[in-house]
Amino acid sequence: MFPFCFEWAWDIGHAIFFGGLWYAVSILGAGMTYCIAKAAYDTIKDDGDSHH
Amino acid sequence: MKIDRRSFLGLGLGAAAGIAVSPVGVKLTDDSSIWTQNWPWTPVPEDGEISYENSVCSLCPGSCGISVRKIKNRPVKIEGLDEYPVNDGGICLHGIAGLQYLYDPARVKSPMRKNGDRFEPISWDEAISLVSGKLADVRDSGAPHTLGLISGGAGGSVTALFKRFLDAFGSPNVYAMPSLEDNLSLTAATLHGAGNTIGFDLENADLVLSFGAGLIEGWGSPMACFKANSARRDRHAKLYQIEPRLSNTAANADRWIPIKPGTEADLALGLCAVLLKKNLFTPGEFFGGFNRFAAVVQKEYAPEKVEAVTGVKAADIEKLAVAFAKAKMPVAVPGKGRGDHGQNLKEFAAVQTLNALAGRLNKEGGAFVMNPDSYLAFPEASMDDAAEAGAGQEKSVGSVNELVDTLNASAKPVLNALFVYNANPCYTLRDTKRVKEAFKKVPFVVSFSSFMDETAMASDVILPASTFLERLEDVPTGGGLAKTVVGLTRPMVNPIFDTKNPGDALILLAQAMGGTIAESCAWDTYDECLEEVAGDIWDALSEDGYAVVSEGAPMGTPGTDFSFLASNPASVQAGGNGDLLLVPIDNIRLAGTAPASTPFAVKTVSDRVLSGTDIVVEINPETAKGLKDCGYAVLITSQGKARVKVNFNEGIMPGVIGMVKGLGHTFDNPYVAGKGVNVNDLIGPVIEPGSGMDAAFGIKATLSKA
Amino acid sequence: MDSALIPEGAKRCPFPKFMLGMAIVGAVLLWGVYAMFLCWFKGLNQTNMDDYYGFALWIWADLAVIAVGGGAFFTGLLKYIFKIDELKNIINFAVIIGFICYSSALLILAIDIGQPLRGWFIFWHANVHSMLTEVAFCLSCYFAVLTIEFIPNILENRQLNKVSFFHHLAHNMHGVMAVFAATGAFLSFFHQGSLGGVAGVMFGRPFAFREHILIWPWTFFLFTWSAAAFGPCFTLLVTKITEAITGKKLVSDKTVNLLAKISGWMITTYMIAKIIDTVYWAQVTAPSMGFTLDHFYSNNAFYGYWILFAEIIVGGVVPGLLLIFKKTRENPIALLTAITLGVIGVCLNRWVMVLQIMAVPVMPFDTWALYIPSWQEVATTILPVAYGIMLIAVSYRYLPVFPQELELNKPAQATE
Amino acid sequence: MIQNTKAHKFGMVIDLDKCTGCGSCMVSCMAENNVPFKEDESRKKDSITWMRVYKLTNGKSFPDTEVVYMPRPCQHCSGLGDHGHSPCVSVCPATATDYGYDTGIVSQIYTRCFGCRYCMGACPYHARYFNWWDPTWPEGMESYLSPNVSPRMRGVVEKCSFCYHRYQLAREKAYVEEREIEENEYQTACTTACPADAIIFGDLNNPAHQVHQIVKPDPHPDPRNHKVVGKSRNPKVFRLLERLGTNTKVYYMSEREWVRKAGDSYLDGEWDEVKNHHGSSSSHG
Repeated sequence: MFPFCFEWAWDIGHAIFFGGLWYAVSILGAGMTYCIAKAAYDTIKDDGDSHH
Repeated sequence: MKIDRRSFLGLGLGAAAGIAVSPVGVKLTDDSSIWTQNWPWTPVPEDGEISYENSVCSLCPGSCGISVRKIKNRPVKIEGLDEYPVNDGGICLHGIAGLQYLYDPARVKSPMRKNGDRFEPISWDEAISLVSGKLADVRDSGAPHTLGLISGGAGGSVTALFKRFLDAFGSPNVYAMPSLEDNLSLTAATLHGAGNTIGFDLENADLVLSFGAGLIEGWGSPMACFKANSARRDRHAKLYQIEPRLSNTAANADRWIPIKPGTEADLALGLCAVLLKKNLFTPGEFFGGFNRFAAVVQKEYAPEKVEAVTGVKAADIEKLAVAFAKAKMPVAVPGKGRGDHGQNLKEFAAVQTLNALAGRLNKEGGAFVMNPDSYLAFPEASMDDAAEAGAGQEKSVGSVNELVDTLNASAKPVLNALFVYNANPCYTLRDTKRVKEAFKKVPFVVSFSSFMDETAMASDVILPASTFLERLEDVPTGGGLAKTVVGLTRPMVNPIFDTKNPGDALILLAQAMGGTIAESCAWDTYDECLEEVAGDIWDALSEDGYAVVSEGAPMGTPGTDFSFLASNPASVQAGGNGDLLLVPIDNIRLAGTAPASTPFAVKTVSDRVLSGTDIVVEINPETAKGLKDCGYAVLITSQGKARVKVNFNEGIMPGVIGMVKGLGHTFDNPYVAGKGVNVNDLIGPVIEPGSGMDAAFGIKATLSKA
Repeated sequence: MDSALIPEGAKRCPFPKFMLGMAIVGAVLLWGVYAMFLCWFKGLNQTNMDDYYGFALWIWADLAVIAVGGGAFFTGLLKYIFKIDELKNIINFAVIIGFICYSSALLILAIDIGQPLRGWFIFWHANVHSMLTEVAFCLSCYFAVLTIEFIPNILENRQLNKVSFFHHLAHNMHGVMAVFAATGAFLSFFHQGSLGGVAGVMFGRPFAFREHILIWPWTFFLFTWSAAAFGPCFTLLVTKITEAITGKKLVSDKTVNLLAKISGWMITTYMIAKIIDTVYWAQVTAPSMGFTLDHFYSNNAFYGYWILFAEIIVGGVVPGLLLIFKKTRENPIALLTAITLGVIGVCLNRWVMVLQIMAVPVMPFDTWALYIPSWQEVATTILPVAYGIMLIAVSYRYLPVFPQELELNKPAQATE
Repeated sequence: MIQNTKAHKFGMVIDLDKCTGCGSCMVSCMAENNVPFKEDESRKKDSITWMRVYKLTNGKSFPDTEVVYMPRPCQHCSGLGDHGHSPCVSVCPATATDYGYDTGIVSQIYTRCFGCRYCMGACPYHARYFNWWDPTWPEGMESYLSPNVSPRMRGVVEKCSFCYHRYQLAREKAYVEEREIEENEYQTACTTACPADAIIFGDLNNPAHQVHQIVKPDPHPDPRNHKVVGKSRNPKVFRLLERLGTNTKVYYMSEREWVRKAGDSYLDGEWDEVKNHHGSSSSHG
């Protein structure tokens, strides 16, 4: 799973498999982070507005 | 501050995130895999220095050399001992599994006394005084000859010590369980004069004509036979197997000659007839009415007649006889299966006569008529009047089977006390009900068993024996081997439980009895006794672990007495009634006699032999009307009935039912006992007149849908 | 009583009635949970699996639910990537069904393995050459995707949506849903495929083995294809069942027919590929290993040619044809028959690719091995069904799952 | 991974004409490898026997019936094209079973296995066994367990290892004495136990070893089936399910044609064309 697990090898198999995997995982991570961050931002913005 | 929904929510999310990123989860996950790798109930064997020690296995008369691997003096594995004169590295599964006997759930852990119908542990002192007391009574009652002994596995100084004890006590009533060894001695005595036995030089024979001898089913000295049989191919020697069933031996043989069960003697005599008729025999020192014999066999055992009886084609009989006569180094071997139970003297004699006529006596690759003068040198036993009187007495009967019948027959006890050593007659002898009855007729039975087996349970006191891994003992090779090797069984570990070498138990008894009996057994320990009586071979034993007593063809050619066969004794017929014939099968993976099999051995048994707790019997599909393969059926003989499963086997003669020996034990060992039925419950003995052998090769039976 | 949680204007059965229903299904669920704990604490000796049947009922259930759960990724793909907007009316429900199927699959795997506490080794010590590794990774990742796709629907609950943060979160997630859907489709393609690969790569098992393209056996593509083809059938079937139970029309016929049509064409094309694969395997692959087709379908008490026929014709060709023709597709009975047969067909295919593989003897002297699951296996297999029913019930009751519900049931509203 | 020139390739040849079906190999294996036992071991489909002896018959009826016993340890497949991708190793998701390129032995790491049983499904020889139960021994009996092989825990797969621990011991000894290990130094428990001397074990890569001399493995792919490598050039020797391309390292030997035929599946008439074909070299001319 990680380069420091001993069965890890820098071969084509690992490159493709984990390349694809980490790619997908990072997209999901990034996407969710964006949504949550944006939601938090919007929420605070609303507050600002509501004080007027 | 006021906690409104939003900040509460914030806290919640924060906490969740915090735990998520903290190492707690990772740590627990990591630990979990470690827990699963050392459950407390998964044993972790202690490591240490590896060492090997040699000994000899005494589980069967084979007496194979073994090498025991130890870790810090803890035995962990038994293996065959290379270059040992009997087995040269080969070893059977029972020997390998030997360590399981040490911790067998059914082991007798200390001396026991029967109280009502259950046993209670007692100390050795109690046990010895109890037994010696009882024996004293028997002796003082003026009937010392009413002490009996039933022992299994002839030979060895422990058995000899038992006999010596009975001599000094004043009883001739020593009985041995049926064994190939004894059957061969009786045959030799009948044909070649008393004191002899017969060995078969399988290692060198170029044609082995086996009359059902299970050479790879545990016949004789099993591993020696395995080795000889396996070397056969490289020597371009042949094995012809005459048997109603395609046993492993038959399957491994160069030729399988199916024959109707129990007619082996007829075929052997038929072959003799051909040899005589075609004048293919080698004249020798034949007496006791050789001509009468020649006339009788050629008249009564002409090929056509024999074909009618045995089912072997007359033409094949002639060819076979010629092939046997023409072979360079042929030998004929008797003893169906393991050659112990269900045998008859007529067959043994007929087969050995075949060897005699072919001029194979005391020839390389032939049949050796050996005179194994005992290597044991006991000092003169000191006898008092009672002993002298007893020694004069005649044995009550000839064989152990006759003994059982006599015990049952007579109203007043024939025996007042009985020793049972290294035998399990209540399981092994035919019609076990009859045997258990007989044991009830004996007021005081002392068992020297290591395990709480059927016979131990039928006894009044148990003086538990240490197993072969816990004691010192000399073990000579038994039945049918062309050489005599005495091996030394050495203790590989101190007794696990409160048990003793039966020799030591006997010496303690003798001391307790006092008088001449004590004088006759005046040793402190059995080990000391062995060292003395083993005499000139002791050095060899203690240094090499074994001593070869006799080897190679004996000098000269012995005479052959034909009077027994010339009288044309009747062939034994199967008893009971039914359209089928039930025959017991010897299976190398199951012990048929004492001790019972190990869990490992039972584990290897095919599901076509044992299925759950059901025994599976073999029949030819042709015979199986209305029955289903693997289906249930009811097997009925005059002795009893059993629910069995059926295994269609093309390799068994139509009309015959094959049932394996060694199952149906009833003692307390869930891995071995309570599985299947004991074939000896279903077969009754048929005593052959004269020899006293239980000649029941099978019994008539019926098999019907359950 | 719980009206505050029920979507605006929607009509739901009385709370007690709802709870009664839940209690009944819950009982079944508990039975399954009990069996599950038996398997965890006493070990897999609770099952009737043996060394011939290392893969059995559970693995079939696993493959089956994932296959029928394929509706989620495929509908998502069509909706978000191919912009077939009509499908927005059923996408929520498709996602929920997918969520149920995949969570069940993961649970079943957790029960099935001999050392559940070591389950994570499949990730940590991953062997990239094993199809099962691929399955594990894609499965869990795609489950994450489904969760992400499910969350907005949950947040749209009347009360939750009042929380400004949740409101925004839901809104933003909708905004980038296409990205998630795309990733989901990518992951699904691979785990559906690798599930097929699990069987196809077993070159020691002539019944399972198939020719390869690069590292992928035919079964890899067939599984993905069949999941995409039959998944929507299951989505539709469950929709129909839900409509029957609630007595409401929840999805417009337009949407249903559209999805049915797509499914129909997918099934038909899949069946063509499947038939080619079967013929090639029967005529070339298996014979090259010394096996005739007869060997796989004779000399045993259960597996005969009937199962091949049932899978390919009854559960494949028939529903395919029924769905591609407008006339039959728009006939309610024919439609229902088609989607039902389709679901059965794909489940049968997964059964064959798991259990029949184990049953067929390979060594010439070996024998057919048949097996009957223990009650523990059956209970743990029914467990997800009960769980699914409950989750659907709760979601339907408290979440705006069906956008068209209100408009389709106007008259009912009016009478109130 | 590259196979270095000095790599061993341990294998076995079993003479089925000598095998007596006595079961010594089975028990020797159990005793050597701490294999557990249950009260009922007659259900062979959940009975752990790394070495199992099958009974084959020629299917003829009495009295022409013939029987032969076939011991079946793990076949230690080298996999398609001999690249070490044996059916089980290639499918194990957690690298719990591995192919030793220096020995040709397929190992099993019990503490790594999480019990998915995929390897068992992939193995056509049923050489792999699952611990459905916790291994337990009758009171006291665990004192005979050997420290050289760790007892397994419930829920993991186990199988024959060609007594790998014996190889390790021999190798250490040889290493200390700065020499190669001798043929007789590393022998499996079943080999040493066999009273019929039916099992011969050694290094298939070493021409000096008996197993090599009997098998005469063909290093080239079989021209008839390129998945197959290491086919025996000895007409009496065959492998189990050789056509699948598992490339096992356990060879069998018999004089009897029906026995050799029973080792694989053949379409009608196929046997007669292949029975006299033994590896590429022998097929030339």
